[in-house]
Amino acid sequence: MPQAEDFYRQMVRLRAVENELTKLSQAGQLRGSLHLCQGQEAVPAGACAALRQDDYLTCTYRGHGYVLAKGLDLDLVIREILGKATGLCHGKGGKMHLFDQEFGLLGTNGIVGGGVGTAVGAALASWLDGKDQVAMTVFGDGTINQGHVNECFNMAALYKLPVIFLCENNLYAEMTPLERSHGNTDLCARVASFGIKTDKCDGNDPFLVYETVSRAVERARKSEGPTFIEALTYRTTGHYQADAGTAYRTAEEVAIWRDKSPIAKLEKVLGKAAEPIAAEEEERVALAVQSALKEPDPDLSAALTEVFA
Amino acid sequence: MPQAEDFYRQMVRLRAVENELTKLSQAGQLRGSLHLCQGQEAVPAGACAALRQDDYLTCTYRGHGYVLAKGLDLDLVIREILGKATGLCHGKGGKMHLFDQEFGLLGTNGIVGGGVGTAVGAALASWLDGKDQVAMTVFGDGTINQGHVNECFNMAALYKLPVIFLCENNLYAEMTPLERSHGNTDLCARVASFGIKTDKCDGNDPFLVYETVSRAVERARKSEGPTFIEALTYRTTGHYQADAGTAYRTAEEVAIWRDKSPIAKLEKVLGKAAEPIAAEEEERVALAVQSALKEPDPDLSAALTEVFA
Amino acid sequence: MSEMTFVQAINAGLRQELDRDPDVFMMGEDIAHYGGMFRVTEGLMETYGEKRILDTPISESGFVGMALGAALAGKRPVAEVMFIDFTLVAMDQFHNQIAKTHYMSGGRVKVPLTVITQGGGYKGAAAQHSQMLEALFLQVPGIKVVCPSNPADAKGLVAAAIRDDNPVLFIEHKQLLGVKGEVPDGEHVVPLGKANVVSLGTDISIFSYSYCVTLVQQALEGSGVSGEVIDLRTLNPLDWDAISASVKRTHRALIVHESHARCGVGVDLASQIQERLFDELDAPVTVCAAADVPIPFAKSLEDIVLPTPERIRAAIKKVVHG
Amino acid sequence: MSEMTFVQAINAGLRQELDRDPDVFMMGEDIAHYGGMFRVTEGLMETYGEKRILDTPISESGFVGMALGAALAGKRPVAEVMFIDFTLVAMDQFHNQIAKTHYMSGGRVKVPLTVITQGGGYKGAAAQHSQMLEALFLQVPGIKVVCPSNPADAKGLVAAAIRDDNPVLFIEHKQLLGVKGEVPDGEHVVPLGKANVVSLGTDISIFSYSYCVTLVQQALEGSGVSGEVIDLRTLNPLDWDAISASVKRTHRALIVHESHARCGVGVDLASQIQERLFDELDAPVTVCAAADVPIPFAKSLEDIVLPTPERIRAAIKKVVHG
Ligand SMILES: Cc1ncc(C[n+]2csc(CCOP(=O)(O)OP(=O)(O)O)c2C)c(N)n1
Ligand SMILES: Cc1ncc(C[n+]2csc(CCOP(=O)(O)OP(=O)(O)O)c2C)c(N)n1
Ligand SMILES: [Mg+2]
Ligand SMILES: [Mg+2]
Repeated sequence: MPQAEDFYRQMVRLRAVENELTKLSQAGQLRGSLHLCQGQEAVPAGACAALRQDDYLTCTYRGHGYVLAKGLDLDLVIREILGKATGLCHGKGGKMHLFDQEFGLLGTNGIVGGGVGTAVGAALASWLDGKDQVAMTVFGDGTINQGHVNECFNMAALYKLPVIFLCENNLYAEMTPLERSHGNTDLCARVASFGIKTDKCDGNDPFLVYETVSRAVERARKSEGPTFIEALTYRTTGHYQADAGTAYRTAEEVAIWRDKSPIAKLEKVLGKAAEPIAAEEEERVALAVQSALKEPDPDLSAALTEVFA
Repeated sequence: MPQAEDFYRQMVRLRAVENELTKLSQAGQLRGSLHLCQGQEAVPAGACAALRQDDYLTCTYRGHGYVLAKGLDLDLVIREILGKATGLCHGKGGKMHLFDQEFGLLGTNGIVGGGVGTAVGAALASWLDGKDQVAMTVFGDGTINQGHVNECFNMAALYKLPVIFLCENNLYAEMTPLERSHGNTDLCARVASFGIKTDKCDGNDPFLVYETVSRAVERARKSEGPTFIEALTYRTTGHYQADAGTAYRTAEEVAIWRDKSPIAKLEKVLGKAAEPIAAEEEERVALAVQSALKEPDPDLSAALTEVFA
Repeated sequence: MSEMTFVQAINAGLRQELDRDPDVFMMGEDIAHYGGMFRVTEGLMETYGEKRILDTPISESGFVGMALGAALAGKRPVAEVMFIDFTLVAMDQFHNQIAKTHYMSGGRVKVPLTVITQGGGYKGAAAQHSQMLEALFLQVPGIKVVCPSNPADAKGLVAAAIRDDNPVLFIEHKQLLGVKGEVPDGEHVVPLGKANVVSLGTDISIFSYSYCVTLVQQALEGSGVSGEVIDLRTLNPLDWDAISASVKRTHRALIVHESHARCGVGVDLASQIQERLFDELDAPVTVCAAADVPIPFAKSLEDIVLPTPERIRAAIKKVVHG
Repeated sequence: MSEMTFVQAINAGLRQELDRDPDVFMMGEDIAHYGGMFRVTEGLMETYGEKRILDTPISESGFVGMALGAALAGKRPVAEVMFIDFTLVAMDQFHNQIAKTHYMSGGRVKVPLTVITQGGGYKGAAAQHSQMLEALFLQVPGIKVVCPSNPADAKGLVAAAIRDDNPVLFIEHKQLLGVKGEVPDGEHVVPLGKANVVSLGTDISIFSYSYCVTLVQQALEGSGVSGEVIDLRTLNPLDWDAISASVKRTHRALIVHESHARCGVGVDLASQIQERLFDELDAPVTVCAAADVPIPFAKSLEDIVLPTPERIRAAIKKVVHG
């Protein structure tokens, strides 16, 4: 059972990564879109703590928090995000396409819902082989409206697969609020109808996320089938670097949620113990970024290889 | 309110069409697959009676019953099924691709769930223009597992569109029974979760189908939103001409449902009044087929035109 | 004439058609209240209301299918798919439904719908957000495909797409969105199926479209080659007359595009040109396109995979000098 | 050697691989309890159990995606998509996920999965059940594409597909399913990427694959033309060595396939041949393919749209005699 310090460390590491990447992005040193998850850090921190290294994971463009919490090497990830030859995927993937089988990471993804089938398929593999590995797939509230995901819900229920659907309900899909995209905003009800057990938790409390995911993992390991978890949370920044996040939400709403930020909350709990952890993580991340920047760009010869194994 | 005679006439016409087409198919005079709906005739007969001519309709490969009950010209339809130049679609479509805007028919379809978006879009058009036309789309129990259809459920609920989802639950998708393809076999529960009103009826009773669809039509015309209807029925023949329908179902099961056949049931109700109607329809259909066979094949010059309007 | 960006020009074209025909309406993700991820629909909801400019859930297959239904019911839908990469989740609706409906109905039914979308690389958006997939829409017949290269064409072609009684896919390029140009004020329609001769030349005909037209011009600058640059604008229908007239003038042809080479627009044109104009050719028709690999993230790699002025110049030299 | 049908040969190839490697398993609609709509998987569930031969719901996007996940988790999935027309509902999984994963991962992750499917016309199955869509899988790089033309190849290529560490799309043709031929008993593997010289000839090289190989042979019969017929077998990777060797022998080339011409395999080969072997050619490389219209239902129309021995013979004559 992880302690407050552990969750705090995960979350400040993630926050530090985002702060560094934001600086790079603003300085024009980062290619592509940067999808931040500030305010949502408790979900990856809590959820990944409930998984084993050999459990499978797929997540979204907003997936770097999970990737780090799952145990991937910080330096390899940062170098990949910077498109370096020595990055996790040799600069070919970028931050929306991180893979590391050693840690069960079967992909972050640029397509809404695109990695859900992958996770259910990994769970199928585990089920076929009678293993106790589980698969977790992470996505947002808006993703439930993508057809592929619904097909996967049904098959997970049908075969009783060891898969956990972790839905970060941050109330918005890009700039569109739940009420303007869901005929029924009760996400658990939507998914329960497939014959899937559902659960819900405060996504800004890493302990509750951890407990809820742990229950689902236990069920899955005991072949009791899939669980859908709705973790209620909020991103306090915009959808991505070019969105201030203010055009479609009131300042009050954002302020209320900023107060509920899991990092701030744990800081109160930890008191003076927090600061050295934060300082350590910030330094470590800053170092990772500085050293990554010095890494070589991929060699041109690499561009045309590795289409096929 | 249609009478027993009217429903009976629709159903024996449909049965006659299927019998004639089966003969042609066996004689090698019919191209492509022939998806029969014997045993299910009460659903098209009852449902289409609840619609106006200007209401929209999309249905499946098993759609000829709807097409006829919606009012399309028998001769044009038969000629199209035979691939004749004078057929409804000049021989280009075939029976899986029938269109007739005059009767609101926006397509039978060869893709499972493929026409559901079309119907919801027609309902959207009606909603945008403040008209009272409704759209109905017909599909089977297995189709609920197709992602596209789930996307459409949500949007119909979200915009409260005047659309009726008519699901013929005949317990099988091709040769696969419901229990082996649905994590939750309660179809109404699946769809209700989208925020759609659901209703259920004995699909072998045209009066009940008529009443149920009529209620849904009324709701839709009054802008009260979509309805999903599960009509429980059974096809007593195979999925298509090459399937005897016996490899995956017991003889007992088929026999029980044969007894529940809506045509046989109405014959009992109508007594002697039935026979002349049946004779009339059989003659009319036989005539339509005989005359259609004499129609010219499409001219070669037509093959390359009408890709674009 | 007014100077405006590519995005503003499309916005103007959309307004022109929304004003002109009450049956035109739009649907897509974040297009209404937010004004569109790339601002193409900015302000439209405020003018035309939130029914005519309709925000949708993340359900491309669903709403592209609904566009078909609305078109069959008499409307002129314009659906936006935010990235062309996302059309792949709606491919059945595009290819099995939309593309085939007019033909399958024996011409009885018209499908006046437009899908506007945005594609292309050079920005580090990586493999799932950098594609140009126009060739996928050419292999299966039934959808017109438009790829404007400048703001004026963008306005005029989007208008023509909406007025057309057929399905049209209108593809913006992410590198062009902010590019400025002179755009005609008032009603402006550029007919589909007509190529544009960007510059006359005598040494070589270079056929291109979308952002690559810009790259081709950069490649020619200072190269000493007199290149005839033809902006195809519409890929289906193709302006074969313009293509063959140019080849007959220069006797050498190069096709430049950003999408992959295999089964792409380049080989399609190259094959047609050599098959129909074999005796006119002084050199093999050549294709300069993306390498047949997914689009990599790192800049050093993306620059090797996608056409650049340097690579295009090398191809030009090869065709001209052998 | 035993005589068996194309379908039985695939079945034998599947059994060979299911026996050989416990990680091989299958999923698809009606493949297990029923034995497959076209009997390709007949009896497999009885031998291997209903987990290894798994019936799925009508959820192609879902189960093709699951095949990817299972492959990444160490299995060798073989998914069946009943008609190639239905791959369109799963296109995001094919193109954005499956095709790109190995490359995007920088080669860290392998994707050993096979999708078997069935396509083609000539049977009045109309526009949504008659397509050959192989070109759609060539435009986006990352998936190997195999189109066997006879039972022996069908067995050996399906085995090679399953053993390959990459995604492979294996396309049967509905006209070939019942065709009989001699098939090697025991282990039989035909390597991917190797074309087959069906007949040597001196007048013209004819490149084809799938059912059209049969049509090409019929077209040549009694034509008086000495045609070198090359069955490509694998469309990605292409056997360029075999192609160029043949063209260098005959100096004339025709590509025959059933899918549409635009951005198809024919123009792809034609373009590559003329670009690389321009000086070897005595005549334009020619493509004989489906007309660019949806496949019509009526026989009289389908026969005009699709290649027939007559149309192929006319194309051969044109290439040989100009
Ligand atoms: C198929 C597809 N459609 C649209 C997009 C563009 N897009 C990226 S993120 C996003 C919103 C997703 O919302 P949600 O599921 O709530 O996740 P969140 O970003 O809020 O975590 C959209 C529409 C996409 N990437 N893929
Ligand atoms: C996308 C797609 N996948 C598979 C098929 C093949 N197919 C045709 S009918 C059918 C079964 C449909 O079952 P159901 O929805 O219950 O309708 P029913 O035929 O029983 O009326 C299948 C799988 C198809 N036509 N389209
Ligand atoms: Mg969200
Ligand atoms: Mg059914």
